[in-house]
Amino acid sequence: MSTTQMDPAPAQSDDADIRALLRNSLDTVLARHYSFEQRRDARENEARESQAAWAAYAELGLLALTLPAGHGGLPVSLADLAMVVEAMGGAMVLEPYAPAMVAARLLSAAGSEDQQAAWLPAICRGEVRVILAHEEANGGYAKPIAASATPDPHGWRLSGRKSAVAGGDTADLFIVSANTANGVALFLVPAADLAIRPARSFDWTGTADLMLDDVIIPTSARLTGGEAALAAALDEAAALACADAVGAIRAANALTRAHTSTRRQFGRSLDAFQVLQHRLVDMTIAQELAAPITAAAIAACAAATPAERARAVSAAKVKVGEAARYVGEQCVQLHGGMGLVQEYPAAHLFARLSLFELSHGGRDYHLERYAELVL
Amino acid sequence: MSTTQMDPAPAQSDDADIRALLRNSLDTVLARHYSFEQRRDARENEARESQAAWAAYAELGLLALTLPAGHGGLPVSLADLAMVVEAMGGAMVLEPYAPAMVAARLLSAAGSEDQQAAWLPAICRGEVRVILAHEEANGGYAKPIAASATPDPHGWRLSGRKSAVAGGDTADLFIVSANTANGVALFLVPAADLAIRPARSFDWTGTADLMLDDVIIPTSARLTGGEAALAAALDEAAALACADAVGAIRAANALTRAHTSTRRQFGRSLDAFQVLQHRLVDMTIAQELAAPITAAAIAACAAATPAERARAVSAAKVKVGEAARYVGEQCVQLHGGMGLVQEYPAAHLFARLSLFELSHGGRDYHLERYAELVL
Amino acid sequence: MYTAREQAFAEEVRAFVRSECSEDVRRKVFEAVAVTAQERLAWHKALHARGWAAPHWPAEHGGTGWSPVETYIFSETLAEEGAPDLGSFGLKMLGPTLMQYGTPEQKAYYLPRILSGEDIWCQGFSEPGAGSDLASLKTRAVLDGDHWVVNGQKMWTTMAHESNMMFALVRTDPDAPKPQMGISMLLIDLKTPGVDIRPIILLNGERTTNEVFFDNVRVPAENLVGEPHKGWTYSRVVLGNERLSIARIGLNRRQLARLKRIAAQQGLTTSPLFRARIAEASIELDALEAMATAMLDRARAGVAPGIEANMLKIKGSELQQRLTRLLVEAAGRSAAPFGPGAADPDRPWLARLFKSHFDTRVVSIYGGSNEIQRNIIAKSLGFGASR
Amino acid sequence: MYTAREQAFAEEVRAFVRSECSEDVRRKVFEAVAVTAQERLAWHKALHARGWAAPHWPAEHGGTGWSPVETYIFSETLAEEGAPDLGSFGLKMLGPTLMQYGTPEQKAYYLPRILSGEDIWCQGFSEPGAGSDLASLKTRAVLDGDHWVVNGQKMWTTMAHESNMMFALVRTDPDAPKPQMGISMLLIDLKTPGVDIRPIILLNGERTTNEVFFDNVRVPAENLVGEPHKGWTYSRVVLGNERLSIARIGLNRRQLARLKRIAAQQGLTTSPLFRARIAEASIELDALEAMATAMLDRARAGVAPGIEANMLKIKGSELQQRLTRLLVEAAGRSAAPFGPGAADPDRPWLARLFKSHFDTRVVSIYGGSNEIQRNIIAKSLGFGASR
Repeated sequence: MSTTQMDPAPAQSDDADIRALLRNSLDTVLARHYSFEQRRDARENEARESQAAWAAYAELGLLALTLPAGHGGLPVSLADLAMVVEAMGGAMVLEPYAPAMVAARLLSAAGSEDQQAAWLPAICRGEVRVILAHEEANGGYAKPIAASATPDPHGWRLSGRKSAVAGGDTADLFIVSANTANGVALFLVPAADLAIRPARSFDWTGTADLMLDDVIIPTSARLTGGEAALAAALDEAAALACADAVGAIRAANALTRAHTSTRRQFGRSLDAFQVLQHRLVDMTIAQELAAPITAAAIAACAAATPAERARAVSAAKVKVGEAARYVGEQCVQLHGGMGLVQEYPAAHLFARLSLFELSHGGRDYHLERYAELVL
Repeated sequence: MSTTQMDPAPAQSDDADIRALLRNSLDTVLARHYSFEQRRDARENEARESQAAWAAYAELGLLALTLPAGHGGLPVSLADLAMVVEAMGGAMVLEPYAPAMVAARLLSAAGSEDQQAAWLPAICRGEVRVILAHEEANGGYAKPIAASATPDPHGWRLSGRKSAVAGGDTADLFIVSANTANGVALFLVPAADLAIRPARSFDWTGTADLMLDDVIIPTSARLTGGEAALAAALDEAAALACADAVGAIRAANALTRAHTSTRRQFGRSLDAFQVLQHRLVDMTIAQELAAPITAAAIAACAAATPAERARAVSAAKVKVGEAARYVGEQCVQLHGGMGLVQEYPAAHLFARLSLFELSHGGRDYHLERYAELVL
Repeated sequence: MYTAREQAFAEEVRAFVRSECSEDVRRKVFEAVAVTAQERLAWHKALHARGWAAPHWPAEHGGTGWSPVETYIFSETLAEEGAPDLGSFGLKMLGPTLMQYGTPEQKAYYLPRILSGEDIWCQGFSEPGAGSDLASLKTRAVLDGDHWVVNGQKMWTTMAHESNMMFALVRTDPDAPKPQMGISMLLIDLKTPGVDIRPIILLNGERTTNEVFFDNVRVPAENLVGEPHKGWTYSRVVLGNERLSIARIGLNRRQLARLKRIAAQQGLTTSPLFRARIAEASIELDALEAMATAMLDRARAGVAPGIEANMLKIKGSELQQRLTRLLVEAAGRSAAPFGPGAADPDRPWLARLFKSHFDTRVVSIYGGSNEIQRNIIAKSLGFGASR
Repeated sequence: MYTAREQAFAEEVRAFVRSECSEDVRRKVFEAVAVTAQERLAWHKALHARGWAAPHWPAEHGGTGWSPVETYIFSETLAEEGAPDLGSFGLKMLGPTLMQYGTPEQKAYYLPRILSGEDIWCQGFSEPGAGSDLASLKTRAVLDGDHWVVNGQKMWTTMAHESNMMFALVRTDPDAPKPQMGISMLLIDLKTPGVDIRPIILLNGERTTNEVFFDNVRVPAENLVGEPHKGWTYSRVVLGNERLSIARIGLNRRQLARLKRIAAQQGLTTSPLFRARIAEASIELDALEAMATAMLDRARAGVAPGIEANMLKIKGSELQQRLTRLLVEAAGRSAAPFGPGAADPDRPWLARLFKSHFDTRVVSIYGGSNEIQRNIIAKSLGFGASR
């Protein structure tokens, strides 16, 4: 028996009404801004994302979810936020919604009252986009980081590199993790102060490498919270990424079912072949296992001890990773050539699910962390 | 490209005529002594094996294969011996044929001329059964062994335990590995001098634990060869076990195909269902991959450097292990309840293949050894 | 996953098992040693005395009136604590079926006897040529006056030799337009002349299942359940029960704990590869538990389990097999010596590992093989239905 | 696996590649960078000059007269050494088919042009509704005087945009009793009016495949291969060629070497779990190589490859996919930035890993998907044939 208590419900919301309301507005905005064709057009116009979409998220209050009411936030539960992220995963949105929400939540958890007051209202309004820059090269998800912060007459001097930061290409503000003499600390750094190498990821979302070449920042840029807050944010980021992947898995399954029920071979629909029927069943089972363990990880992020949280998140990352791999690969396989082309969603879902597997620590990292916790 | 040169053929034989001859006599003796019913009867009469069968092996010269002609042996190639072992695996013979041959070969490789002259002729005639006792408890296949040999006024004093020694219950003579001050050495010890706890393995073959409680043996009992000869023997034992498993895999596939082609469900033979057809195909592929990599391991045991031999044997053990697991499990699964009963071969094949996986080092041991050699 | 109230309830159940089920018996269960019929009956009577023999039954029939969730907690806690399984045939399969379709006389007579353990039931469905494809069964029953005369053979009749009663499917109308339409369900006293129970011995030497032959066995007409020729429908109901516990979470938790214990004894908890294998299995169990919890949530809201129960059956059985395979792998070749007398006195549990490994092969076969489960799910999701 | 003589031959081939194929091009192949049509042609001409453009062809047609084993060694050594692939359509698929079924004029005209690289061929088999199920193809050809008039659409026509010729399956008898009986094979000059080649862009932005539309395209009657309506049979022959190299051992060895290199750069060769994954993939490759060797042994004895070639196709393609997945896993999230300009200057290979991962998804789809391969094997082994 897991010791995680999902009940009683978190004080703020978890309220069926709010959820239904959210879900409705979300469906509206995604329908308006995220048809597959619109997504392609946004991409082809060399915009990496739709500016209109981000504004619409702000308008609907999606950028304020779970943030403190005193700073313009809407204090719903993390599960509500996860529901939004899942829907965005299904629509394969290009904007870094989940990363921005993780960073905003980290700011509200680890920032001083002044720092929160300075940034959160603009974040909630969609005017400032904040992103956590933590991971470094060599796939070093949570390894000891190399970036350092040393005291300087004017404040702090940052050096090092941050690698493949999701949403880093369009961020206005970064929270940067760096080693100090007293452990890892977090710093607020405006994007304008940094050398940034923006790029497109293979799933079309934006990313960037950050070059911290002796950047000087004021003392006031340091967040109050440090290592513990960072650990919580990394786990939240992984759990929300699982929610995004669950959305993409559902979409991939729906797409594959639709294809196999209409496409005919040897005089029968593809889904009339027993081997493909069982494949589709296994894809469905993968989805039905991925969704609840993601919910458990989200619940643990909201309410559990750090060790319980780490265990639940690593379990979800491993299990959703398996599902992402299997469903992503089979979605392509069962589509045949059509599964590979740019003009059709299958390959895009495969790419998004592949990138999910590589992000927030791979399978081996989470297996080892989990083993450490249960053995 | 593997660097293993299977060609030119080993000097002694590898001769198609000898092979055909061997194969014929073998089929005859197995047909005479190893129907499934005879195997069961032998077992039910509380004999762990058929004495008649061992005598027949001796008569046919099977117990002399690959051993030096000067001591009563028949110098055919290791591949010929592997062919015999494979057939015995298919018939699920209960006698420890392969273990006895490995030990006899070790004696011929590591024994002095006197030791060979003293024992090999009787071994070839089937009068003395020799078995290598090496593995110790905790699944320690090739770990540093705990058994020790210390000099004693009368020769050597052996202490320690040997665990689950295949064929140890019916051996007349053991080759025991033990640590000395100068590394691992090998000792010839008559079974009568040891405390033995015989048992039946779950696949009905015989096994024994040996208690070496300060056994005193003469100086002359020590073999000339030591660690290198032991390593070669352990690799040979693993490679021949792969051959035995390939035989059992072939038998399991044949049995499953026969069953699924006759058993009917919902008005069709089981093998008319596409899912089961693909399952049977994958079982066949597993077999077709297991057989050649076993042949490569046998060839490496005959002719390669120790490192090449280790790599080839570990590769075979891993790959045949996968095949053994998959085919063994699916043989039971596709038979349904009939796959579990004592009166039918399926469960016996499953048991034999399960024991193969556990013996001669498990998957992890061989993966790690292989990685050490290629990385 | 439990509310505070549910947690308190689980603790009450746990305390009861620890005080009322002998330590000896529980240790047997933990170590996968077979429990005797007597030991099982003693535990049955202890539960009965507490009113907990059939918690999933409605109160009017001697059940507890518990919710599906409480029933789930109860059975999983029992499994975790090593209480022996009472068997499903009477309590979980026949009982609820009789409540729904039995005559008032059948209910009044049989239900209390199931509850008390006075009758022990077995299930006579499978036949030599009818396993997953029950509709092809051949055992016939012909009405002769006020008796049905039964001839034929059942197979894979688990525990028939420890039972006194069987509920059986028999063909009562050989001319029905579809094979499944001519089948009825009969309650058969196994002491009736003409019944011959013969053991089926499994590879491990155990007799847990049987062949049962019927040679002109006369069964009173009133022993037919419900209406004639509707046995097929009833059998679907019988097999559909016990769905909430189908993933065997408690049992799997127990096996996982056993695996960790043995891995530690074998020095394997420092092996990176073996640690990863344990972690994978444990994560799979967490995922199954999360899925089962979601099913419970729906059960709390009154939604009966659908195909997610079939999914849990598939994955739960696969996990049982994975865990018992890891058990033998942890032991390595030391797991070879088998059966009574073969045990290493220092590590007696070694000689029982293969039994667990072997026994779990059946869980992907019985109750509808995993292949059949996937067919059912595919059909239910409408695959291949568009022409 | 090679005899001494074969080993010496392999070394001769290796030396030739190293001296005649530009280092630049070979590096591109090693790093999975696309080779240009010009670069490929230059290598083609170098091989042709040496007489090695079509080693598997008989000497009378400009081949080498090598044994199947030598041909195998040749192609695997080329793959190991990073020589660009010349493409199969002309050299491996159409060429041997023409030798067997072509008219003397077709042989005399086309074979030398294939050999020299003057004609570059593509294959027009698949259509929007006919992929694995070729018999349902719809493109029609009607005889009008001494020309066939072709109308319809081909799809997934790999490299059509870099080819000047296509061998296509077209329906010439719409009333044939079975759909596969009314099909013929036509040789079509892609510059003929009415041919419209449109790109299919894959997710990675590459154009490797196309749609080809035919609008009243007039093809000379003498361009029909063999007999009319026998195209189905010829297509089986076309697809059956290239069977000895089907496991792609050389390509997989190259990818494995790349994986080890990148794992070392990423510091992963000390990770026990990643080491085990590399070992598993390497062992799989050893096993495939052993199986391919056994097939070669049979080829030496004159036995043509049977269903073991289908098995090698399945396992070889699965291994390609496993290796390229491990490549991206070794890089982790650093493999995210993609395409030209995205590369980390210190590790430019990072931005190409996903391309390899993505590209190999197709190898279990084309040339008969792995599902179709299993169907073929099942049929060949007689599964389901007993009624």
